[in-house]
Amino acid sequence: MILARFLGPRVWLLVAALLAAAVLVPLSNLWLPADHPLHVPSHIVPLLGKYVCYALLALALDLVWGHVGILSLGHGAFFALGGYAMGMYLMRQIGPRGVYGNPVLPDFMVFLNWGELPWFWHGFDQFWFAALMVVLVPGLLAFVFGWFAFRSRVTGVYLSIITQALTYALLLAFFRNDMGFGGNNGLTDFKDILGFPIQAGTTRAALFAASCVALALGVLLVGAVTRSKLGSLMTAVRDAESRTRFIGWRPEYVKLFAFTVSAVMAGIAGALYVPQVGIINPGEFAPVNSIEVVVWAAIGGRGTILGPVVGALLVASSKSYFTAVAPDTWLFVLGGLFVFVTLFLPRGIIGTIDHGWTGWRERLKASRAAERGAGAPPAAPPQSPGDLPSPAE
Amino acid sequence: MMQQPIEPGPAEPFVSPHPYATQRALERRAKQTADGARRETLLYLDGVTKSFDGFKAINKLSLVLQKGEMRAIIGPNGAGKTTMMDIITGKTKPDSGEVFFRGDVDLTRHDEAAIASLGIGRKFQKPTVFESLDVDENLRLSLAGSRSVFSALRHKRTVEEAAKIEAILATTRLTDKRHRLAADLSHGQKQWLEIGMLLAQDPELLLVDEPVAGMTDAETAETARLLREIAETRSVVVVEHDMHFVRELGVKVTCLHEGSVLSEGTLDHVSADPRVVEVYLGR
Amino acid sequence: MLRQLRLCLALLLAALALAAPAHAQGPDIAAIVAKLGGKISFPDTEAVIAELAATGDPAAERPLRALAAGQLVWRDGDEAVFIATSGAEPTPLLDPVTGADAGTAPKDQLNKIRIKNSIRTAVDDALAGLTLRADDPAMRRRAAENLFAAADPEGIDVLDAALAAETDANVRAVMEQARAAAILKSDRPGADKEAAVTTLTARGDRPALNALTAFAAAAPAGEAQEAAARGAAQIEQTIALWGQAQNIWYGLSLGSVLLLAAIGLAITFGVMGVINMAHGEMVMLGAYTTFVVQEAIRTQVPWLFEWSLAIALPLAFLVSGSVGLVMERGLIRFLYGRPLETLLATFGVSLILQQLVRTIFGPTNREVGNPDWMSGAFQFGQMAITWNRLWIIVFALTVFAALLFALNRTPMGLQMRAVTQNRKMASAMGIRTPFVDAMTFALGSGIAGIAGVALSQIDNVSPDLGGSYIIDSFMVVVFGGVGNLWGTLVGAMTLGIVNKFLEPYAGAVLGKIVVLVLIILFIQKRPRGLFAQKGRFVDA
Amino acid sequence: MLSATNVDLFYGAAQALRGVSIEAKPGQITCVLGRNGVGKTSLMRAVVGQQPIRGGTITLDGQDLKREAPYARARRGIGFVPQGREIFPLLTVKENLQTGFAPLKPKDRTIPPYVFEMFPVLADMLGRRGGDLSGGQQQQLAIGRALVTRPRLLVLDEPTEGIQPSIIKDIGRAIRTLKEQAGLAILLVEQYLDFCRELADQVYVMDRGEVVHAGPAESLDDPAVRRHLTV
Amino acid sequence: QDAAKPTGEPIKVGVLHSLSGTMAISETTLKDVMLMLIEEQNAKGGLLGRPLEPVVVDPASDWPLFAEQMRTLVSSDKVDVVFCCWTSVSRKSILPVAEELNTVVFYPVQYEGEESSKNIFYTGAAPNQQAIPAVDYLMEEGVERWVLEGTDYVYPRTTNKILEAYLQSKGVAPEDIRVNYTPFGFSDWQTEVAAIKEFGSAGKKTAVVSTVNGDANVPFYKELGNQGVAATDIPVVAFSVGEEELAGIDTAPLVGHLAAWNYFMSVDTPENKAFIDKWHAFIKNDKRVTNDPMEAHYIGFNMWVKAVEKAGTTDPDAVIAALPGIEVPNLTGGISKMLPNHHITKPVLIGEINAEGQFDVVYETDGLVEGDAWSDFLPESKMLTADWTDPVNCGNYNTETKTCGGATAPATSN
Ligand SMILES: Nc1ncnc2c1ncn2[C@@H]1O[C@H](COP(=O)(O)OP(=O)(O)OP(=O)(O)O)[C@@H](O)[C@H]1O
Ligand SMILES: Nc1ncnc2c1ncn2[C@@H]1O[C@H](COP(=O)(O)OP(=O)(O)OP(=O)(O)O)[C@@H](O)[C@H]1O
Ligand SMILES: NC(N)=O
Ligand SMILES: [Mg+2]
Ligand SMILES: [Mg+2]
Repeated sequence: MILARFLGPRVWLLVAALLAAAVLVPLSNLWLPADHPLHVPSHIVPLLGKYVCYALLALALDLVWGHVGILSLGHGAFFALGGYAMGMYLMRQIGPRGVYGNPVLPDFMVFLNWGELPWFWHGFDQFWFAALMVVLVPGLLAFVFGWFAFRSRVTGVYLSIITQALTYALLLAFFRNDMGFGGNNGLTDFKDILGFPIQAGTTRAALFAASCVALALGVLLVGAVTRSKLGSLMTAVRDAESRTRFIGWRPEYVKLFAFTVSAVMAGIAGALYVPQVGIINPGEFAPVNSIEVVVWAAIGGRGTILGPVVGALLVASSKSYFTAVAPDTWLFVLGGLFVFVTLFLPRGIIGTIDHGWTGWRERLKASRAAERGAGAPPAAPPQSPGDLPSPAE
Repeated sequence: MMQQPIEPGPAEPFVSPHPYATQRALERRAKQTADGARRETLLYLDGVTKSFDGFKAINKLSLVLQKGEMRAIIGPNGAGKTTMMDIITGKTKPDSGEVFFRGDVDLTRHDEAAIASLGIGRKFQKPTVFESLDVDENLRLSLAGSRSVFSALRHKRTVEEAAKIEAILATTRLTDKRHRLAADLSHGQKQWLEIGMLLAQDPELLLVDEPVAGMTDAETAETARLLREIAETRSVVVVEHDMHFVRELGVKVTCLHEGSVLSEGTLDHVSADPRVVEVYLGR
Repeated sequence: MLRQLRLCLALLLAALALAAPAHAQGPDIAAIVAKLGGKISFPDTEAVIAELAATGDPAAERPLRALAAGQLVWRDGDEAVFIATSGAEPTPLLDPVTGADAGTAPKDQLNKIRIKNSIRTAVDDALAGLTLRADDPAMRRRAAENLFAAADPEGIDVLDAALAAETDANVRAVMEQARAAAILKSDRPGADKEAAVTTLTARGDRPALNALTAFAAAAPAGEAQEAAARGAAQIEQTIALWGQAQNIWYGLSLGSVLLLAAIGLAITFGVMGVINMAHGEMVMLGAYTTFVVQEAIRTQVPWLFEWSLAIALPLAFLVSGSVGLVMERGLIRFLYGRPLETLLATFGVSLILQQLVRTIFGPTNREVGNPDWMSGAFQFGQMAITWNRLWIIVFALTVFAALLFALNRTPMGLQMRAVTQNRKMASAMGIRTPFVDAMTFALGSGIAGIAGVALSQIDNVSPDLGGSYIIDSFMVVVFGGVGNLWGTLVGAMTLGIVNKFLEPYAGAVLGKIVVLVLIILFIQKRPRGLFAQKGRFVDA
Repeated sequence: MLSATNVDLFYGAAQALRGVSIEAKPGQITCVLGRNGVGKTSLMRAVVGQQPIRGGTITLDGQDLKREAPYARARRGIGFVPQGREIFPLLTVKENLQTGFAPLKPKDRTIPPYVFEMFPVLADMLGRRGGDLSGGQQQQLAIGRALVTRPRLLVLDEPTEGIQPSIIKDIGRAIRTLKEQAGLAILLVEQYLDFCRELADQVYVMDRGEVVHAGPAESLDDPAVRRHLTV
Repeated sequence: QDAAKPTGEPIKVGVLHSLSGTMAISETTLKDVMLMLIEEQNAKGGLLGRPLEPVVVDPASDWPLFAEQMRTLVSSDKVDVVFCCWTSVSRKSILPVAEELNTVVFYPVQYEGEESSKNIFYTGAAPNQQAIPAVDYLMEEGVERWVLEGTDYVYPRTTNKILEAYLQSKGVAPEDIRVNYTPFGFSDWQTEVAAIKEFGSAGKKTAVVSTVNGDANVPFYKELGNQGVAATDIPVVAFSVGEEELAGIDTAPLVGHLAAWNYFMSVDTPENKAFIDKWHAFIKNDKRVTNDPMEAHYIGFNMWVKAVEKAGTTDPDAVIAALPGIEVPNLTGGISKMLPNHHITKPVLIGEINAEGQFDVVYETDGLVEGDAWSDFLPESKMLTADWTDPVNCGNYNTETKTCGGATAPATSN
């Protein structure tokens, strides 16, 4: 298959693994007896689903950061917006089963005196509409934001900081109870999704499978984009944005494309995340959450497709694990991991493996060619691509 | 209401009793004559001025390039040669003055990408290439063709494309560096790669800023030959300090000084100009 | 309401007292004070206070003050009342009326006489009557202010009497104002009221405005009423004007806090290009250094407390600077040329530092005290200026100026800038780049540390201290224009002032959102910040 | 003064220098020539310490420089004018020049007047940011800056690139003066053959990372040597 | 007494409090107090003869992580009870999990009410156990003008809404009420404090009712002190400021400002003295303070112990059934009782800040006040009650329609 060669074996391996997980995990959870060694316990399924959503978010971020060099410190915002769109649907599904029994208004509106449903809540009782909004709201926000920012040639840290300002402003806005999104408490206590009880094992399994499929599609998409000529163009934009203009490209559109696609991916990740964790609240907009996403991508290896996925899975699961087994010291462990990776795996886990492999092959060739070399010099790690130009440059 | 007394303007093209009508008509006529001449040109700069924090880098510069012409630009360091190219390619907006391409395209109203798409290509004084792409990809991105994002996404490699790149690689002697990252090239090799990118872009007007800096004499001669060949079908503006090279090009020379034209003509004519000797060539 | 009644009573009695000068021996103070012994209810306590006030005897002042200060105690058994100024074991006791030494008692035999706000107020009011004749002008003035607030026509006579005896011009003025306020509420003739209106208009503050407005609204139309309305309008105008000044002041002081928080980052990030997520933790370390210094001072050399901040400053610089130095040598230096990786690494460091501090000092707030010169406020026109804010502004500007000088006027500063612009070339010029790098980062961190000393005066000292400033700091540096110290200054002040002008209209939450949106929009207009680095090299 | 023997230099796996040996003596101009990409710049980087070498030795006054950082070499008297100018873009012209004070004793911290004599434009533009200068002006600044450090060995990598003819002549004269009056050792990479022939006492021609010819300036007219310089 | 050493399979107690992030400042203490109580219980012979084993995790002030760890604690660690949370959002986050997995949860912090879950036992104050009595007290003291100052989230919003309705029902004019919200972690209080001063200068006695949360309080009080807002002029009564928060401030300028709680460290009872001594011994620092949520956990833990003993098992259904009606002594000299609505009875105390950073109690309700899940001052909830005992067995029973509202209908176990 041409496509197979085009995308490279690793992408296909990853996609295959994800699809296998999408099938095997639910099967094992639902069919294998609880004491079977391969049984995946019920409480693990949504946990895995959450990591997969995080991985999709990291992949989305990496599309803009790793490939186009836009360090977005506000990707959590798109994730959260997708999540809220889904959350609003789930809230509307509660219907008259809320504590006040109001058939239309969610509980928090009832007890904060909202007379009627605000206009922006209309339509969310329909799944198709909510699904559309999951894509549209983050996508549109990214498009509009990007349209202005990229055309104004806001780049580098300036762009990073305004993306941070964006998510921070949304954080504050969603905190406000007057906004009509449940304030700090957010949306929670969901009952069912598409008519299926949200707490049922089968629903969970299905959501997990859906997350895996979404991630697989995301991987395919990013793989296809980056392997195309657009991929080279993205790299060119990342390296020397202004130079691309002089050969006729419009880097702002390249960025806008990547940014919007990435925001949509993040929104979908958020939408799948919410029913699995059972709550969406403004905390998801917190700037530090977005920074964590950057950290996942960096840990795994920027611009490697596999890297962000691995990074998100690794860091998120370590966080789950260490906050439970080492509640007093897990920050040391996680902080130490970040420091360790930067120092010893300068390209992230996957990036270092990749580089180590090609580097090793080249060194092998070279050492055969030249027998004279004595004592390897401490080769300074070459400037990695996509770095922000330090302000002094 | 009338604010100023009517000036007894030139009576002849009296258009209407309105005080400004005549003035306007005159202006329009003057413009038309200028436009008429302009329309024949490929590149037309008139009265261009650009200052940075009060320093006039370009000062009422006027320069005309005919279609199919190659022009060499010389001039002291800081004369404004690179700034002039910045203005033509849209990198810098002039404070005042006209910059027209193909007669009626006002370049000051277009941005860099639009200008490049119009068919103006540029090689920078300091070689700038896409460092984390390999040589091949650098050229491929520069190849003429659609510049839309979606066409780039759908783009498929073709045989013609490959052939073209092959030819450029041969011309620039980078064939064996084809899959090297551009970052790993030496200074001179980057110069060549940039020339290659310019060839790939295949523009109507080439602006080349110091193409032979850092090249050996033999390479210099080779570059001159290449440019002459290009100039058969394209227009070229070359900036160089290497007089041997300029001589080999054998074209009209313009010498800039302090942002305006100091002298223009054949190389012999220009280099005989005492002012050029004074500020540029030295004794 | 209650208070008004109580004050009336006190005044009435005080008037009597004033009329009948000191030699008239009233009821026995000591006997009244003794009634406070034993478990008594709050209303009973208030009755005792009223009784004390009614004596008009200045000797009542001591027990009243002690009561309000919570120093009055009674002893188990005989229920005798004393003043206990310390909680030592055994506790030394003083006679509540004479202040004479009254021996000691074991701590657990003493019971504090319970008080609450209304008791304090009652004491204040009682003292107001008593202290109109106090020796201390400040006290008389406070008493007069109290009467001004009460604005009770019954008090006019008292004030007249007091005015007759008053020599201090300032106190006189306040007494006259109090009298004027009272007159407006009385049924005195119109001329008196006009004069009162003039006096109050001259006072020109909000209480005066309230008095005038109330009068203008209630009084029948007439000269005085019109004058009051005019006076009120005039005061309102001045107050509005001062309100703007006050807003600017708040803005500057918020700006100076932002400046302090950001200025270290202006070096590590702005100059060096390190995305230093641990910057906030450097600030936090500075604040904790202040805490440790104050603890040491409290336990070892309490008289040095007023100097605690001065001592903490260099130490905070050293502590944060050294941590910065270690960070640079151990981590950052491997990352030059890879600025984005510094985000990852410093984020890790910030987590570690936070948890370290949490482990060492506990997760809760630690108390950092304000020295006296950092406490309280003074009045400047109609503006209240708090000392701590004033000092923080002065301090922030001083730090800024020093840094500006260091960077732009010293050889080391030149080397720092050269190294961060082109490390390789700087080395080739003979600049010891590792040393300069380390020093630059340590300087930025050290400055963050001394910012922590200042911030400890107005904010929580907790492990999260840094986290709450990091976003604002980046915002300020970027808004001002990376790499430009002036940008950081102007950026911080602009954001501070804009914020403070928005806050009264939009509220704090919406105000902040609006500021963020404005930043986003502003960056569209100026993609490289307020003080953009211009020039051809920028995107060449 | 400077001598490099059998220097090997690698970029990752790619070898850029193979057993290169050269020597630069005080009061002499040593010129290195060669086509694009043969390793001239790499050799200069090795000399000033910007690129570690894997084999061979580089000594200054007989002392091995292997463990010396670039700044230490600068303090020993190596002045460097790199290819590509490497101006500090945000520093003013004056500040760019002052960066050369680093290795000097406080009392020596002045800009030698001949810098401005040679490059009058620098005197006119002292307050302008280095990054704003034109290419040729930057090149002049780079040379001036290296001279501020009062080097004993001046390493120049294509110093005439982008400079107008009259100033190239000035630079030639200045280099000669420096060599003759101050007794500097000058190591010069140059593509501009005439310039080289006019100035050089000793020339090295490189090809593919190796020195293929060493000899006096006149030997450049030898067709066998010329062969290495043609395409 | 010398109890038998507990043996057998340990009973696991989940302790779900943030030990890092913004809430660590408050919640870490609660974790410690739980460890102390468990240790003490084990010394007393454990529970049902079995040892208690704490399972501590750190949800890191990350709300979804609360839900995740709740699930892990129950499903994987098999804990029998969870002592959890501080903020309302964290409680909301774990609530569906607790109901799904049928876990017994104790929540120790004052909150906004309007909730009752079969699985959650609210040992902190409902609004009627804190806010209303505090306002009553101030009205007694002659306050006529009110500033309701809060952090912008659900607890202050709801509390203020209840208070507004309540004040207006008491004849306070709307223009005498000023409501203002600030963001979490707000630190620049200059404008706000000045506005309060101005609002208070209108000639009527003014008070501030503060529902300002956690971190924002220290700068708030520092600014109050510096701008010279004295308690005798404009008293501030806070619902979220306890001894722990005051530990970070020099309280000298704040003497007389108030707080309303159900417990103060300064309360002079033998139980409290014993508790404080144990706490100091356990934490090895006799400067550490105690506070209201700690007492709530103390009560909650003892209630749970009693209920398990009564039920003879840790089975959730049995324990949930056993809890209502359980009475245990609180630390202020009374006996608190678990009510059928899963709230408890508590005394309401009002204290004034003193110079030592403690509170002097100036008012105390006559008896204990019953926690009311559904406020009587909100139109949409005044007809709702919660009663988890038969025959009602419903968290939001509508007394008008005599039906049990939607969500919290008796869980059908699956
Ligand atoms: N952004 C700027 N700010 C200040 N001065 C500038 C700026 N850009 C250019 N200049 C000045 O304008 C003049 C013209 O520069 P330009 O680069 O066009 O010269 P040039 O003719 O290309 O010189 P060279 O032959 O050295 O390349 C120079 O003196 C330069 O210092
Ligand atoms: N940073 C680098 N990484 C990898 N390879 C490099 C690097 N710099 C140079 N090279 C390679 O090393 C070889 C020698 O380069 P060098 O820059 O020394 O050549 P040069 O003789 O100075 O050429 P020029 O005349 O073009 O400046 C070239 O083939 C180049 O591709
Ligand atoms: N429940 C609270 N105080 O958040
Ligand atoms: Mg130029
Ligand atoms: Mg070179």
